[in-house]
Amino acid sequence: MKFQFENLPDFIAMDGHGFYVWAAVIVAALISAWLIISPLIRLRQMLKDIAQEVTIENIHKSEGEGSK
Amino acid sequence: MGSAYLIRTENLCFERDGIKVIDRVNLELNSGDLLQVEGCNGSGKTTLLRLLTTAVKPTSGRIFYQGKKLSDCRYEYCSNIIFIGHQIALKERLTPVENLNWLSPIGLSQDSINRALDLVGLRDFETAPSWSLSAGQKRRVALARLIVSNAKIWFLDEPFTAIDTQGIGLMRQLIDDHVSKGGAVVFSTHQSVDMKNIRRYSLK
Amino acid sequence: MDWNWFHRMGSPRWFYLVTSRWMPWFGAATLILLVTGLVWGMGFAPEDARQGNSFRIIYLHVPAAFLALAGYFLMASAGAIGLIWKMKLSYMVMKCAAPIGAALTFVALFTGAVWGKPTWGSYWVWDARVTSMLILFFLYVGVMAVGNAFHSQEAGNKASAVLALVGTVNIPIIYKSVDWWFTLHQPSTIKLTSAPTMHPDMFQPLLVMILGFYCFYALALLLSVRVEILKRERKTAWVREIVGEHLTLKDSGLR
Amino acid sequence: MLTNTNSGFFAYLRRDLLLAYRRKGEAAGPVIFFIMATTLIPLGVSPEAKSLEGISAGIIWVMALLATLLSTDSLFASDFKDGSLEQMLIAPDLLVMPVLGKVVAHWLTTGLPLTIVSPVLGIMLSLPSSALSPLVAGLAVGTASLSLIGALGAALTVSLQKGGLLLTLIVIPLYIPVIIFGSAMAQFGIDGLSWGSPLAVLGTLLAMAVVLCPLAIAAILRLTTINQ
Repeated sequence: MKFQFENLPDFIAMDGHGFYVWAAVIVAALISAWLIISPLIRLRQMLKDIAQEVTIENIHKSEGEGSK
Repeated sequence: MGSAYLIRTENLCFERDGIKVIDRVNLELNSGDLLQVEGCNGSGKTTLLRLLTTAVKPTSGRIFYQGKKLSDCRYEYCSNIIFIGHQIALKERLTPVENLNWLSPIGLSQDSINRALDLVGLRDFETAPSWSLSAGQKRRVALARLIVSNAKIWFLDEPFTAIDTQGIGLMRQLIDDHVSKGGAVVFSTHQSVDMKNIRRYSLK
Repeated sequence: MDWNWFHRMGSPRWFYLVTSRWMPWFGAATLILLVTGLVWGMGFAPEDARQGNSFRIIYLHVPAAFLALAGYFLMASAGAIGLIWKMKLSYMVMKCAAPIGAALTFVALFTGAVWGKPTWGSYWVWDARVTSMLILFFLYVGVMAVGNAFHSQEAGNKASAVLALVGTVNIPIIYKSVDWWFTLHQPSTIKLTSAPTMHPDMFQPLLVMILGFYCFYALALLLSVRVEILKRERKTAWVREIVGEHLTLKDSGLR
Repeated sequence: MLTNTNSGFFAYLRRDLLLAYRRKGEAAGPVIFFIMATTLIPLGVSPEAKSLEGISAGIIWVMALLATLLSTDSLFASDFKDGSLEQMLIAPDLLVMPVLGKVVAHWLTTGLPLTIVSPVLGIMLSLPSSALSPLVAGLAVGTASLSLIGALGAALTVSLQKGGLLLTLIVIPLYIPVIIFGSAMAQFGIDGLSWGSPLAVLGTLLAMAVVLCPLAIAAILRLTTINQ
């Protein structure tokens, strides 16, 4: 099992079919990356929202105690 | 009739998207009972009626009919109840006679329909399509449905809305007759209603 | 059958805590598998006698197609578990599985189309498998659309669970009828090469890629289900605690 | 128990036929659409018999499918609006029977007229005469499963105001086996082969649809409409 191509440009060209192979690889990589990144972004946003909610509730609670 | 209640619920709950619409409701109903479910708008009156008529499955809790679990005797239970909701299941293109015929589970004789329509004052509207009736007259067709039905338990959702004073008088009389004859009526309303031996169940 | 672990496994909190521990290792394993499989397939596997190097797209097309189909069945079974045992967590799994499955189906469609160009001369050829993949994509879009169409999330979950089950019953029928339709119109042209009859050197990287894609699917699903859990359980104490931990870590500049 | 003809299957079948009869204009909608849409093809593609011949059976099938789709979303919508769907849910007998009654009524008012009209359109699209009987036989069986599968989509989208597009999105993938075997029947007729085998497949599809769809529809109606 050895490297099928002499050098890098030959590897990219893949004697004519390179465009199709690399187009497929790039699109698949982009979509897969997005499937991992988007939940991470949503996670950070969710943590920020919940943290905000917690702080707002604490303020209300403290006002509640203060005014009692 | 055994000692068991006609209908008994055991901490009935219904949750929609995490909000407890009905929370641990326990109520009993016996024949000859008149139960008013009261509560402000959105307190779950209609949902409770839908739970009792098996239109909606409860999230938890059980309903018993004459001591038996409802899921075991659904056919017998459903043949014995009638439900009149906000929308009164009237097909606009059919005449009142056809509507009554279609809505009642048992075959109806022509003169029992005529007598009922006569009682509610729709004598000469028999062949008119229902879309030509006024809202009050449509509610009266629902009244006629109660007259011709042989159901033992009535579930009425806001029975006194969109109906004129004469209609309200007729409705109360119908309810009294039905209750005195051993039937049971559960109705929801947010106005206060005083009728004899009425029991109230308020929903928070 | 001890139902305890089944219901315990169903509680979102237990699911979140357990997955938190394996997340980093799982991510690393997925990355290693995908990279080795890709490099091996693209660089070291011998080229196909007839198709030349364009055949290498199989290392992306076949795993994506596998996962697209397996993902649909996983989504439908999660929906079924939700309907039968009323488990909130399984509804969440179904809701998150749909977009991932749709995205992978699109990857399979795109790679299939690109592969068609050098092989048959045009981007879109009504090959039996590509057509069935397109129909699978419509089924996914249908399930997702129904899921978000209802005001109450609960009704949306139930409706899309039932639609997913209906889809599962129909997939074998659709696949068989498309195959039969395909032989009716173009019996001669070759279908996309089927995997097992391949030379071992070509086949091994494909196995690694398929394994890599399965891990990738599980990783993506776990990540989005965890977000969904936090969103649904935001009012509970344990979520507040996690958020608290997260904040203190961030303030102290560790995260 | 003698099936009393006043509840369940017969009651809803009779009622829906009566409703359709009361508004004949509306009931003719799908047939008019079927004819108009089919006449567009010669204008859009080409009037010569030679080129129309090959595609006419497929065109007629596609148009029949779209015409059925057009009329499916009104299947439960009016019942949901005026509350009779609720009466269906609490009726004593199985929810499957009224659903089946409504779907049969829908087929009688849309599927059957389409099948009856289709030979006329076949002639218009210069369909070879050998394909006429397989076309009609295929449509008769095929439109029945189209109605059943369409009813499934209608039940899913009944409580949504703008459910029409969603209905199409859900139902068309499920229609694909029917249209494949339906148009194949006519194709077999043109090629002189015996069109019995695709008809048999359409028959099995219909049998499966008759058994499975009402169950799924009843489940959907119970699960999603009331607490939407």
